[in-house]
Amino acid sequence: QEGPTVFAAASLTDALRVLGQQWAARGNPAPRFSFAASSALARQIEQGAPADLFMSADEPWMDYVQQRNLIVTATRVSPIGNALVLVAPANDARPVALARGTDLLALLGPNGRIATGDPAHVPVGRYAQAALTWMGQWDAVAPRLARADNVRAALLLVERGEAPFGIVYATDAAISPGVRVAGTFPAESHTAITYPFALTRRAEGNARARALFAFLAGLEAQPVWQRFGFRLAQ
Amino acid sequence: MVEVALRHRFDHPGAWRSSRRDGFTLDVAFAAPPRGVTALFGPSGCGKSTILAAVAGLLRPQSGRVALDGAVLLDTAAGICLPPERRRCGVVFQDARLFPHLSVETNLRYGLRRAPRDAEGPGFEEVVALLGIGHLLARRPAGLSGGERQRVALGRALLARPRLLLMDEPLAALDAARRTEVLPFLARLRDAARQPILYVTHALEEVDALADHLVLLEAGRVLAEGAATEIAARTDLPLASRRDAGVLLDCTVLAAPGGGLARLGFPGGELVTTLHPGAPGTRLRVRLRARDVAVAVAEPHGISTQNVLRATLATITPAGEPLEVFLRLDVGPSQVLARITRDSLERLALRPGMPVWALVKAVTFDHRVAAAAAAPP
Amino acid sequence: MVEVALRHRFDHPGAWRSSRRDGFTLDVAFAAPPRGVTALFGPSGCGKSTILAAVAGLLRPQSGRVALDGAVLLDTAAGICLPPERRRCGVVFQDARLFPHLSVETNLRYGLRRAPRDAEGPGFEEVVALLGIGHLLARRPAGLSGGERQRVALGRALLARPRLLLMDEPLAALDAARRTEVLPFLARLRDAARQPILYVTHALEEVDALADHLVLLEAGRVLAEGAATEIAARTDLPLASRRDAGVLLDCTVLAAPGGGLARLGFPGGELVTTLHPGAPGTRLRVRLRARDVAVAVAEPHGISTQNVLRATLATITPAGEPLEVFLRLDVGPSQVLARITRDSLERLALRPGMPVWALVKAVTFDHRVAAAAAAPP
Amino acid sequence: MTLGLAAEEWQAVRLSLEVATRSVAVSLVPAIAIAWLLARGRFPGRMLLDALVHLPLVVPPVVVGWGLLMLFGIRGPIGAPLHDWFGIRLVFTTEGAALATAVMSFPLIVRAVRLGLEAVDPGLEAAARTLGAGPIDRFLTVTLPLMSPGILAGTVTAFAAGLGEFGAVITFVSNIPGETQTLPLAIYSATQTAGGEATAARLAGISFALAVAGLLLAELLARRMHRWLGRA
Amino acid sequence: MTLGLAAEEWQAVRLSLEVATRSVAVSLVPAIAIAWLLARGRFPGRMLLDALVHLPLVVPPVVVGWGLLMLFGIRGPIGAPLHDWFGIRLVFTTEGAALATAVMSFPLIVRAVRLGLEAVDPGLEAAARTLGAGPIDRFLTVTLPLMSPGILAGTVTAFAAGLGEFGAVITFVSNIPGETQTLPLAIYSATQTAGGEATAARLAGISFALAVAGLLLAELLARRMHRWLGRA
Ligand SMILES: Nc1ncnc2c1ncn2[C@@H]1O[C@H](COP(=O)(O)OP(=O)(O)OP(=O)(O)O)[C@@H](O)[C@H]1O
Ligand SMILES: Nc1ncnc2c1ncn2[C@@H]1O[C@H](COP(=O)(O)OP(=O)(O)OP(=O)(O)O)[C@@H](O)[C@H]1O
Ligand SMILES: [Mg+2]
Ligand SMILES: [Mg+2]
Repeated sequence: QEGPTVFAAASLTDALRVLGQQWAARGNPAPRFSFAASSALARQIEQGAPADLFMSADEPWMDYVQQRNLIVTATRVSPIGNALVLVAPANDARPVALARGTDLLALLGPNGRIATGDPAHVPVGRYAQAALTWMGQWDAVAPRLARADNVRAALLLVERGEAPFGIVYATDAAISPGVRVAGTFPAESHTAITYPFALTRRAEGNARARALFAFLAGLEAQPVWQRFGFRLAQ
Repeated sequence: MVEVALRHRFDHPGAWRSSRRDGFTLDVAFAAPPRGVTALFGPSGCGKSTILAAVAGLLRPQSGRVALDGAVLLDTAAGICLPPERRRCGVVFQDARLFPHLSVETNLRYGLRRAPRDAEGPGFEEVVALLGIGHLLARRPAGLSGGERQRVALGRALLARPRLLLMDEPLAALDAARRTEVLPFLARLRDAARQPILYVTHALEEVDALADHLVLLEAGRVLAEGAATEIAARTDLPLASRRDAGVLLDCTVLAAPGGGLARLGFPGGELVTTLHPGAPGTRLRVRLRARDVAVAVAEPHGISTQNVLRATLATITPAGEPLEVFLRLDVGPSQVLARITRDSLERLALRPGMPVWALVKAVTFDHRVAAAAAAPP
Repeated sequence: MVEVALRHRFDHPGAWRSSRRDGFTLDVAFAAPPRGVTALFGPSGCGKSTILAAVAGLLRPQSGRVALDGAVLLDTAAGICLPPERRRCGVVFQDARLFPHLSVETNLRYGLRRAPRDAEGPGFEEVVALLGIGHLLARRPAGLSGGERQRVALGRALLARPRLLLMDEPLAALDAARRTEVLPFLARLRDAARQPILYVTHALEEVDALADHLVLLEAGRVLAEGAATEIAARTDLPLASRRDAGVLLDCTVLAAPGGGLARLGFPGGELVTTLHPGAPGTRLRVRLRARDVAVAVAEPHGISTQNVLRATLATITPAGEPLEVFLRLDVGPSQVLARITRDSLERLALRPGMPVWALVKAVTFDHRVAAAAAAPP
Repeated sequence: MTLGLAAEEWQAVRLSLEVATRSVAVSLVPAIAIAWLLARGRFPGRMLLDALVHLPLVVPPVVVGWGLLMLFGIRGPIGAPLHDWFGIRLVFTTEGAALATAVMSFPLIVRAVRLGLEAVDPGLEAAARTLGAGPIDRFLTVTLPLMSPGILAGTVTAFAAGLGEFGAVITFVSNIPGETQTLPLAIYSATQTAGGEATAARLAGISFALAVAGLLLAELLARRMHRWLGRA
Repeated sequence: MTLGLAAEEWQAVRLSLEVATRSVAVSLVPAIAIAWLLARGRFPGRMLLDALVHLPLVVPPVVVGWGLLMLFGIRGPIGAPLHDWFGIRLVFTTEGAALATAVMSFPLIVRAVRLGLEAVDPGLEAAARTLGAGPIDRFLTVTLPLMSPGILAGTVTAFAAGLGEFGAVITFVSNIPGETQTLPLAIYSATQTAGGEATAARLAGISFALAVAGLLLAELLARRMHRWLGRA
């Protein structure tokens, strides 16, 4: 019995693995996941990928597929969200107040860098850019960014002590033993971090896919999302 | 009948930045008789291999014509140039060129399998027996000695049932011992072959042992062409300046050499030799080197030299070396060359027309070459 | 003095899965005199190159000892094995092995630059002049003919100022014309070299032209060793069964051959020849092939043969061929071999001790080899 | 015997072997043809072809995957007719993974095959001609067997590279377990998981072991081959 | 003359050339040494060394980058002493990008150099020995010049591959414009942006042109070299 295929942003990997098992444990066919960058997934869906559900790490890529009429617009929801945090290596515990005007450059020292996703295309980088701009630090800090390919890579740079700070999602910070949260960016510093889910066009008439979608976006999944540090949408 | 006429030029660009442009021009025309071996003889670099390549179709000459028994293989004027695979010229290369990944037997059968159904020629077993390679069939070429390798190459070419056999110095890569080993097989093949053979060499002993017809080449041109015996007897060619110059005598074995000396008859006389030329009636060609022939104006006695032939001194010609001359001696209808010093010429007051005795030792002949040259009656 | 004693075994695993294990065992010991050329002579595969490689240090034999004027290069018993680069053996390989990326001059200087400061030897210009390669210095090896290449290889080895020169068939890769071209240079080098030379060959004419000392090899063993003239005169060796067997005569030019025949003196007699051996006093070795010597029991007259030497028949020995015998003739203190038929032996009733005349044509000698063999007085 | 691997991970190993094998299988014949053209051909666009063959080496794998997606996606100029007329879909299938892998390893295989071809003595081909073998005949019976060491070397390199191909595959066919999730993609997924380093290292070890096995096998084969060709 | 490229993109081109060049420069000597060991050495671990050299080909580039970070990061067993004693830092630097590129192209360069070495006639080395040249002397004066066609081939392949190296670089040194943002990273960035296709294609075209130029240059050099070695 083939379960529905879920194209999901790589940052949802841990939580979705658990949710998939729960779903299967209820006697449903196990869903198949394809984890990759949201951008790659969006493009693949455009090229006819056999995705039944798309779970993006940011809204613009969901907009991209929606504009191309590849999803069932009515199903689009953003049930979970995340917070943006500044992390530091676990052994270097100094809280940082993240407010307008905080002089991050001074904290970085002469050579230190802030590891985060590439603002050009990685969602976490885009949120980081917005937050730093809000703080008035963007111009100063931009040349000091270590632009990673994805959140985990950015996290790794902090864990290994290469960068004294990193800007990642709260979820990633929570499960990494190597880092400690130095501060959380105020919600108003960036647009809300949300994970849009939608049913794709090809799954429009697929009852199983709809059921899974309902499960993942619904109440039953909420404890798991929370366990992995995601915030629930108000 | 093999008609060959070729013109081709290689340009040698010379070293980098050098403006010197030397090259090599081949310009030859000759005809080989429809049976027997035609030797292309000449020094290294005179164009022998180039001719063979053009006949086989492996090189396309700038202009030329090659015809075999009237069938045109190449005619640049008419725009005809058959590819090698449709020329049916069996080639034996200097370096054997056996297929290393195939067994000896598969190598041998390679051409056979691709020969036209109706092509005539010796069968597989026949060729294997002829060349004495039965014990090698299962082996790989890499394990063969040089001599064995060339024998297999001969067999492979022959089994392709060619209309023409081309051999490019098949013995040159072998040392003296191996050459001696393969030469008799070549001779057997010459006798068994029903097609003409073009044989490239720069070794005189191979010409002696094998060639019926000779094309003498130098620097891309034909110096002389004709029956091997005729060419050998000429003193106006570069051949004559070799120390081993001399006539080729076509002989027939007269007496069976059962323990005794072999008596070879030639038109006009007999030679006693220590050769082992086979049964009476066997035909055999021997080189009688001019330097090995002495002349006497009175019949000598009490001398070990066993062949004392009555002859008439026909002509006296220079012999390349300033101190030496060739004497052309008529021995009946045959001609013999003798190389003597000008000193002796004057001492004995030799003049054309004089009757003389030609002295030839019985031990003077080359056993290896003669053995190969012997053809059954 | 070069002392060589070697034992080495090559195992040939044979074809895959074949249980046949044949191999080759080398077991030789010989000593070469401290000056002059010692030729290692033998058929293909007898182990000549293996010996040279072991002496040069390119092969480590299973056991053996090599010493050069008392200096030990190899002694497996004592655990001594100098690497090739410290043996100072100049090697001339069959295939020249010039460095293709270096000019001729840089090739020549390669060894020179690495030779010890205090090593003696001919200078660069001297060697270049000796070998006639001055016009090649700027060229690349790839553009050279085979003969030129070998001359450069000779120069390179010589300029490394070796204590011993090793040459492995330096002429084998060349055709007859090129061989003739290089042979005189080798002879010059032999005369110029101050160190012993081990010279590997399977060509008798090279032995004739160059060798002072001869080591005769067969199947990995030494058959005979001694002065080249002594070995050549023996009739009990495989050498004697060659058609060109005969003695080597050490001669001195007596008369300047200004337009006339050259008179060569040897102990006990004189030979008149058409050779051009250089000024009177020049020393020269010639091969007098046994088959070119006839004998007479009465002095012959009116014959073109110019050398009629008084001799005494010393011994009669078999000559390999059943119908032939060797006569060993004493010509004064020298010995000459004659090959005649048993038939003539009986006809002339030849017995040891008989006085005879040995007949040798003046044109019988090999000009090329003799030219190379000539050493200045 | 699970070696501590999840079923999904075993699947990735199997799939990787399958993808690497299939990629080598599909690229071998074109690689031989192109190597032949590059080594023997004398035509104007030879250098350009040479450069094109190197293209996948020069641009990042992700871009290759992206290019493939554009070409072979069901809206692409090749993918659309393939899908509409023959019902063939490459994107998001094992076949597609093999295609992406094949494209990426193509320069490596062509290079090795070409070296093998250049080592073939043209004299032997000439000999075959004089024995009556036409072009295809002599290619199959002489050239091909003699260039087999080069083909083997190319196969091994391509196979090894195929086991590690990541960027082009994930971009072209996505990361679907059992379908397109090869070992490198599984490794990637593991690194995206908290504490996945151990899994990633284990999977990388398996990758390495497979490659070593392939190299060993190739070495043995090469020896046998050299003996077969009498070059031992 | 901007060819419609932003300054940042020009920087990426320059940086790519620099990284590819430096990566070839650092890997050439070790590659020659290892090729020599693999071709000539007779030691027990030869097969293992061969496999290790192939490792970067076999595992995904991201894993290589991750491994490099573990080793050469400032907490890594090599990176820590480098940083503490010599003040050398590889992560986030151009040098680091070159290192990652070098590691990735190492198997390619070793393979080509090894083929070049195997084509050297040992007889010429023996000749050099008899002329008094010791091991290093003859390696430098004979072996090295004669294997130069293989070295050239390896250099070109490595250079081309270096222009395209992505996964290992971005993981090890991340993407810092002007420091580590090479062409492939710029291309990748562009492809990950909706509507970035044109930029990506333009940058890929530049990449391709650079590689073609490199190949052409190499072809010319190779011809000259073959003439120099008398193999023309
Ligand atoms: N492909 C070629 N390009 C340029 N020159 C060539 C080529 N092939 C042969 N030549 C030249 O043509 C001339 C004749 O060569 P060919 O091989 O026919 O001589 P050959 O008589 O067979 O000599 P050998 O006895 O040495 O084999 C030589 O000067 C050679 O350098
Ligand atoms: N490396 C080797 N491994 C196995 N056998 C060898 C090796 N080198 C030489 N042989 C064998 O040793 C024997 C002697 O070889 P060698 O090369 O010394 O002969 P050679 O007298 O120089 O012959 P040629 O005149 O043909 O050069 C041959 O049977 C040869 O096959
Ligand atoms: Mg030729
Ligand atoms: Mg030898």
